[in-house]
Amino acid sequence: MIHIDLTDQPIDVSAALRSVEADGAGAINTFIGTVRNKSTGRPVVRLEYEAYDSMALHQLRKVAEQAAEQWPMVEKITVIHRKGTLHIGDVAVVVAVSTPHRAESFAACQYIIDTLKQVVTIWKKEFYEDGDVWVAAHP
Amino acid sequence: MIHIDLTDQPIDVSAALRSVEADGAGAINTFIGTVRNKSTGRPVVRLEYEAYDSMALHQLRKVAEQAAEQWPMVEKITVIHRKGTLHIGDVAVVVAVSTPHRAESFAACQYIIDTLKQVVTIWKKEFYEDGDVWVAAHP
Amino acid sequence: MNLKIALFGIAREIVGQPTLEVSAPEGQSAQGLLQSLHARYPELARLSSLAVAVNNEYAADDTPLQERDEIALIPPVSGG
Amino acid sequence: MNLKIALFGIAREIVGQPTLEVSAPEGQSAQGLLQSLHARYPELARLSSLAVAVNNEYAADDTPLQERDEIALIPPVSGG
Repeated sequence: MIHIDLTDQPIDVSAALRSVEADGAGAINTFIGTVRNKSTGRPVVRLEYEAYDSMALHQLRKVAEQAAEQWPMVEKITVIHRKGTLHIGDVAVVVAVSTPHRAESFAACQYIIDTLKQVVTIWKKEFYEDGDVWVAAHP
Repeated sequence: MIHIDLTDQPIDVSAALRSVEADGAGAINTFIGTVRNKSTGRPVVRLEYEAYDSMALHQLRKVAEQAAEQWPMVEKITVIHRKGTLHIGDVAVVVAVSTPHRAESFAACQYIIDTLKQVVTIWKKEFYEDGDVWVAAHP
Repeated sequence: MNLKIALFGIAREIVGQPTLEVSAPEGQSAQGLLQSLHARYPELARLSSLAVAVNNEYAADDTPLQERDEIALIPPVSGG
Repeated sequence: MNLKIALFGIAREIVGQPTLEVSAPEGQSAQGLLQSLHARYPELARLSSLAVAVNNEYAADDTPLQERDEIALIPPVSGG
């Protein structure tokens, strides 16, 4: 069972965790990505996430489906990504995976966040005291 | 910063997550172990966890310290283990690790739960409709 | 044919608008579209990568584009 | 010397009580203690493993035990 969301509202991490609970699932692995106070040593003031919504949702679902296929014991997957303006400490992304045994929950969760970062059409702009940068845009 | 607890009260997962937040930590990996509805195919009615408290707390701290040493970028670690009577769906253990980058949060969290299961002096008795078993006691 | 292209992130900023209409020869490939856009907006060529998406999927270089396709330029993603 | 041994889980059930006092020769090793307990409680020998803990640390086979030590029998752990 896969739940995907892309939202401009604060992410409710507890609700995300509850959404993957299952009586047959003894293991839940969760990855939470938050806004750090610096990037490559430079103090970050805020971030803006822009999304190509329809493609991002489609690709997020594909990534979750690939994980469910690769680790067939997966019970439930929830992936929620934030967009809009974020500040230090705000939650940008939550991935939660429940499985009967723990190794698969770690592997599937890590696959999802690693692949998400490669393919999902979301762009992050970092704002510093003295400028801004689209992350990863240039070599 | 390491926080360890062994408790006979329900584990507050949200509080555990908040306890590892840090402005420099962009990544939080969390493992939650819950009581499954079956073990080796047999329906489980409830569990009882017994602990050798002083040694369990000492060993939990050692495991967390080993993780912090092996992954020096770790910001905060929280490990909470439940004891007493648990029912299906109850949270038995939470491990939460925050790091600046995500790979270390996965590796350290997995190290902690894997090692915890090998060395921490906590014993689980599973109760079925028709009997009970100390898990892993016999070959 | 006329292609309508959605732009995001730094590609949107380089072009200066969120969508772009271009006329292209019938059967224009994704790669061909990129080449014509690179010529028009040289800064696009300086990005780490620039992909073409067709109907919410990444397109191969030789994917032929059609007027009814939902086409987008995908600069290096940085979600998570 | 007299050793007081704390028992947990299935070891506690096999022995039938949560602590056990045994008299042992001075300098008795952890391994020596286990052997004498195996002789007295044969069911302990059927466990997947049985370790001795001294002052909250796992003891090596040749660790000498002392009267003031906090000693415990550790059957296979199953936390998590």
